[in-house]
Amino acid sequence: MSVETLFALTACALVGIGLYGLIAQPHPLRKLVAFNIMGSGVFVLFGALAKRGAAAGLAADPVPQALLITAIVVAFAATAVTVALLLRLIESTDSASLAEPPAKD
Amino acid sequence: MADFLQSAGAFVVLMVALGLVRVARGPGRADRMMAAQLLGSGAVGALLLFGAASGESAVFDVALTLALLSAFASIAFVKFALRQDQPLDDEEDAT
Amino acid sequence: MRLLLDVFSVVAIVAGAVFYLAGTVGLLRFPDAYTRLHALTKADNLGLVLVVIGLLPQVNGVLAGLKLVLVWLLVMLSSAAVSQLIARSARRQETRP
Amino acid sequence: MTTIASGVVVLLLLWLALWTVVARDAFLAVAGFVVYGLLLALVWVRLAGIDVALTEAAIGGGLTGALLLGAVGRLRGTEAATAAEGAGAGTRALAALLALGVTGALVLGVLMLPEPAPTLAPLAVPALPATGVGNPITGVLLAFRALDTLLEAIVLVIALIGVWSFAPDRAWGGRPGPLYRADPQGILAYLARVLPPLGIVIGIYLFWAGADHPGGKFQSATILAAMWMLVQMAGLADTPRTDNRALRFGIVIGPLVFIAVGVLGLFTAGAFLGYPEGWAKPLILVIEVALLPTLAIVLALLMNGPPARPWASAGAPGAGPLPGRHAIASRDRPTRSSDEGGT
Repeated sequence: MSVETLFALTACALVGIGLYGLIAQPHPLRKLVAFNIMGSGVFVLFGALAKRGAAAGLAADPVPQALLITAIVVAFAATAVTVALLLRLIESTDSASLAEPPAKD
Repeated sequence: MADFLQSAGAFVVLMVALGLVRVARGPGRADRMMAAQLLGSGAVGALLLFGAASGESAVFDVALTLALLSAFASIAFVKFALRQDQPLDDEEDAT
Repeated sequence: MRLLLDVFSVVAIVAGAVFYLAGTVGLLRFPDAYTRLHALTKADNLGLVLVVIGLLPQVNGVLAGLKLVLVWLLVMLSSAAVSQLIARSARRQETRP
Repeated sequence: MTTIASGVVVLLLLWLALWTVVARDAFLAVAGFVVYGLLLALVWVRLAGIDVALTEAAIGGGLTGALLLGAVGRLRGTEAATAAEGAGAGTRALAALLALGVTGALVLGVLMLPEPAPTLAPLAVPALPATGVGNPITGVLLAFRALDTLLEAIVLVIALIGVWSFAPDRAWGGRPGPLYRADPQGILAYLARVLPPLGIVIGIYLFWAGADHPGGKFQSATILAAMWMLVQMAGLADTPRTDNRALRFGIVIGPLVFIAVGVLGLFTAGAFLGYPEGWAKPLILVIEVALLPTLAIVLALLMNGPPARPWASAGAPGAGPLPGRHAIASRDRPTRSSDEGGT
C-alpha cells in the first residue's frame, strides 16, 4: 500500500473517532477536543490527496497544501473562540452543561 | 543509507509509542506531563533521521520548531495542569 | 573515506537507538514518577545526542549541520529545565517516595 | 522500509486519537491531544508537506495544546456535573454506528479515487517564476490564491474580536487572562529568558526562508506568539492592555496593507490583488512583512482570551468603588488564577 493511501485510510478512521467523541462525550471541552480530532482527520485526508497530486517535479500538489496551512490556522482561531465561549459559560452559570435549562419565566 | 535511517527513525517512533503507553497509564499527573517531553525528544530524533534519509534538510526546520513548541507545551502542562484539584502554595519552592 | 563516515554514522545512530530503548525500558520498569522521569530525560537525551552526532557526516552544508546542533541544544536545555519542573509538581501532588 | 515507518506512525496516531476520545477526564483527553498534535507534524513530513508540518508542529501541538490545557485548568469541577448528562448506552451505540458509517463511506471514497490523481501542480509550477518566489506554497498563498490568505487574516482578526466580546463590559480594554506569577529566580523564569531569544531567531529564520524554502509568516508568527506566551507564563511580562493603540494598530496592519496592495492591483494590473509585471516579489514581501506582526499578535491574544482585568480599577478616575459582588468577583478570579499560577 502506498503511503498516501495508508494515511488517507487512517484519516477516515480519525474522522470516525472524532465524530464518536463529539456525540458521546457530554462535556463541551471534550467535544471540542473530539471535534479537533475530526478536523485533523479531514486535514490528513486532504494532505493525502495533495500527496497523490505530486507532479511537475514537486513532491505534492502545492495548492491543497497551502489551503491546509490556512485551515490549520483558522481551526486554531475557531478553537480559541470556543474556549473563550466555554469559559464564559462556566463563569456565568457555574456549570458547563449544554442541556436546555429548566423552563422558567 | 537512506533505508537504514528510515528504519532507525521507525525504531525511535516505536520506542516513543511504547513509552507513551506507559505514560498514559499514569498513575499521577506527573507521569502524563512526561508525555509531551517524551514526544519532544523522540519525535525530534525521528524527524532528524527521516529528514536525513530523504535528504530534505527543511525537515530539520520542522524538528527545530517541534523542539521549541514541545518545550512550550511541556511548560504549559506544568503551569496549567495542576490546578483544579488542590490548592497550591502559590510560589515555586525555593530553588 | 565515505565508507568510514557511513560506518561511523551507523555506529553512532545504533548506539543512540539503544539509548532510546533504554529510556523506554526504564519508563516501563521503574517504580515511581521520579525514577521514570530520570529514565526518560537522561536516556532520551543521550539517544538524541548520538543521533545528532551520527547524522552530522550525513548532511551537506554547514547550515544543516548548525540546525542539527541547535536542535540538540534546544532539547537539552528545555528537557533539563522541564524535567525539574515536572519533578517539582510530582512532589507537590503525590506522597514523597 | 518507508511503509513500515509510516505504519508505526499511523498506529501511534490512531491509538492516541482513541485514547483521547475515551479518556477518563478532560485533563487526560487534553494531554492525549497535545501529544497527538505534536505527532501530526511527523505525519505531515511523511506526506511530503514540510510547510504543513511546520505549521502543525507550531499550532497543532504547541498553541492549541497550551490553549486547551489553560481551559482545563479553569473548568472548576464542572466535569462531574456534566458527567451525569452523559449519553446513554443506546446513544453511544448509535454514535458508534454513525461514526463507523461515516468512516466506511470515506474509505469507499478513498478507494474509488480517480487515477491519475487530479493535480494543480502543473499549473502552479510554470507560473511560479512570474511571482519571483521559489517556494510554490508561498506562491499559492500570496499570488495564485491570495484572496484566501487575505480572508484568513481577516478571519483571525474577527475571531479575536469574537473572543474579546466575551469580556464583561467593565473589563473591556483591560488586560486579558490571569496575571501569572512565578519565582523570578526560578527555573521557569530562566527558561523564559533563554528560550525566547532562540525562538525569535528561529522564527525570523523561518520567515526569511519562506520565500524559497518551506516556512513563512504563519509558522514564524506562531513561534513568536508562543515565545511571547512563555514570557507571560513565567511572570516576566504582563498580558498587554487591549486598548493599547499600538497593539490595535499591529492587529489591523496586515489586512489593511493586504487590501491596499489589492486595490493597487485594481489600477496597475487590472484585477483586485493582481500584481503588475515585475512587481510581484516586492509586493509579496510587503504583504508578508505586514502580516507577520498581525499574525503574531492575534495568535498570542487569542491564547490570552478575553480581557478580564479592568486596568482602571486601580483608582483611576471614573472607576470609583465598584458594586460589591462584581468587585469581589473581579478581584477574586484573576487572583485565584494567579495563586495557582506558580509552577
